Amino acid sequence: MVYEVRQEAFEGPLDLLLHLITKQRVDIYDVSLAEITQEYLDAVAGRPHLDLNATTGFLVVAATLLELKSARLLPSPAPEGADAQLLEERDLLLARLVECATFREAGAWVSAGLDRGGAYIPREVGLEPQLMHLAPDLLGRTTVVDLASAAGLVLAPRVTPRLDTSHVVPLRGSVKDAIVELAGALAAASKLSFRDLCGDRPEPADVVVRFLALLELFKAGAVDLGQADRFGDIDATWTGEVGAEEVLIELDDLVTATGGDS
Amino acid sequence: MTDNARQVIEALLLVAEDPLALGVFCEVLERPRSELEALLHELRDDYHEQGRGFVLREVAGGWRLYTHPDCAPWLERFALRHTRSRLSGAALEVLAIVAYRGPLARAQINELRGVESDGVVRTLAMRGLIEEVREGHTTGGPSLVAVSAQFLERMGLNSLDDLPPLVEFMPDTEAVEEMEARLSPSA
Amino acid sequence: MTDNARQVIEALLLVAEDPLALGVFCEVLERPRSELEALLHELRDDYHEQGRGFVLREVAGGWRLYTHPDCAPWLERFALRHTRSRLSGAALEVLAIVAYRGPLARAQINELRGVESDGVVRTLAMRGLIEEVREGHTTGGPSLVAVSAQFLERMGLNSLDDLPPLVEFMPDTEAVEEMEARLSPSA
Repeated sequence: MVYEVRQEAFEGPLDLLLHLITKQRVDIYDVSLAEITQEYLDAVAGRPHLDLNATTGFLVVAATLLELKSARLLPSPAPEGADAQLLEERDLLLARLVECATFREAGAWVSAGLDRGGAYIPREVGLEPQLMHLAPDLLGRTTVVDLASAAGLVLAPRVTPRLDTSHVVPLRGSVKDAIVELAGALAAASKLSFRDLCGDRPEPADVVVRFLALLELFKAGAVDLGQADRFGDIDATWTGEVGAEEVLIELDDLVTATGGDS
Repeated sequence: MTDNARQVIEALLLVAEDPLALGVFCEVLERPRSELEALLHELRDDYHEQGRGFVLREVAGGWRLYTHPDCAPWLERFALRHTRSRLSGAALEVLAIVAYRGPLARAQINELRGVESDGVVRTLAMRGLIEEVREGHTTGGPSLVAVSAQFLERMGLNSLDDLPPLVEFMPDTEAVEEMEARLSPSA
Repeated sequence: MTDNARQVIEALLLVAEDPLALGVFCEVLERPRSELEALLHELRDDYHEQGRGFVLREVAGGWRLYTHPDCAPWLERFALRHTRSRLSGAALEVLAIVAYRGPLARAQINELRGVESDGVVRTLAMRGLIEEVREGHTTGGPSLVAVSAQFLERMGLNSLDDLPPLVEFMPDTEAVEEMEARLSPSA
């Protein structure tokens, strides 16, 4: 059975539960916690850094599922009382799920309303200059917090609608550039740490590109890699056996061979 | 004199920066509510019939001029600001909860959603869609959140009474029964 | 289609804070100057004949809606008693930008807001909340705006260093999360 448990897609345990139940794909008592855990760990392993919120969120989800499951699996010594309690818990949970589904639906309605309303642009020009002096103090009850909130919103990185180009491999050219750059630096210094190679570029994308470039150089035998301890810095040593040119040619061959879909 | 009242109403609408309550027109014009209300309705219908580029709407407890929605594409070209970023699903859920159950405490929102929602609440507050209100206007009371007048205005609602009944959004009986079956220990 | 152009012209006039040059209408509507100019004249006469509370005037190289002069006494009464004693959203935004990023040029404000803001800047300057300063006190340098001492005093700030750090007020950007999700191989 395939579970689609993507942490970022769910907002807490109720959300996940609602998804599992309404998708009609799984009986929650059949959910394999081991599988969900493994899937989650795989996803986490691929992330550049661990998100504490997502991790704790997952623990809550797992604990909820575990609780439900254990309630079902454990033999109950006093069947009547335990059943009643289980039923009560179930009803409470059901009520919360119905509420959750209701507000999600209401949220969709709000969204449509906001969209519709967005097409009406209000007149907000205000008083004409000759009347301006009559108006009461402009700052009125404006607080520093109002000001900071306005600044936070207007100066925040703007979300612009854009085409999803995730299916296009965007970094290939950059990896090539990085190979040339790293090869040059390593040939000159003969040994450098990965941290040095990344230099003053804290951008995650740059780090990734450089890491990929380093792997290509390693694969081609142009560098030797070493790592003293877990999570420690990576040392790259220039072997002098292969040049950057050859690595690039090899990379091009590889790309051609796999139909450009690496 | 009626003509003049009509003229002043239009002038007031032109300088207003918020929806203007009927009471404001009454005070400025010193005329009875019923007369001014009739004039406002007349103006609204007038603009509509004449196919004007602006519309007069009664929202958030007042009257305000807006551009006609048909003009939105041209205005977007003129003012980029109005291409607003959309709210996340979580934000919309919280907004719905606050609209239907507010004023309520943040903790209650968390409880209803079963997940910590303070970040979303903050974002919505910063966008001016919800705001903090204090129970009974006392200091030291619990801080509650409610939707703002701006939210009502954006939704084109005159007051929260215009919200459709929540029951319309409930999952149907069949879906609930199915959920129930799946939750049953004996399933 | 002429009707529609007329409608869009009215909508543009409604949202504009400054007189709009004929060229702006041409650009937005992609129609010849002569046609749009004729429509503007027609509108102006229209408003006049219908005894509207607003007039369309060609001033300072552009077209803008003004309240009818006959309405002035009522508008004064309105301004004295009913204008809200808080900044409009646009004014607050500009003031916030100038406080946190100033001194800066007007063009930078427009860029940050994604919309032309000269009218708002002028209003704030007129009310003494922001003022022009010159880079390095040289004449001929670019004209920059900064908040005034009066603004600091009114906000109870000793200096701009007392403004709360902006990072606390940034929304939980869905954008950042989305970018992160795209970088993660499991996305």
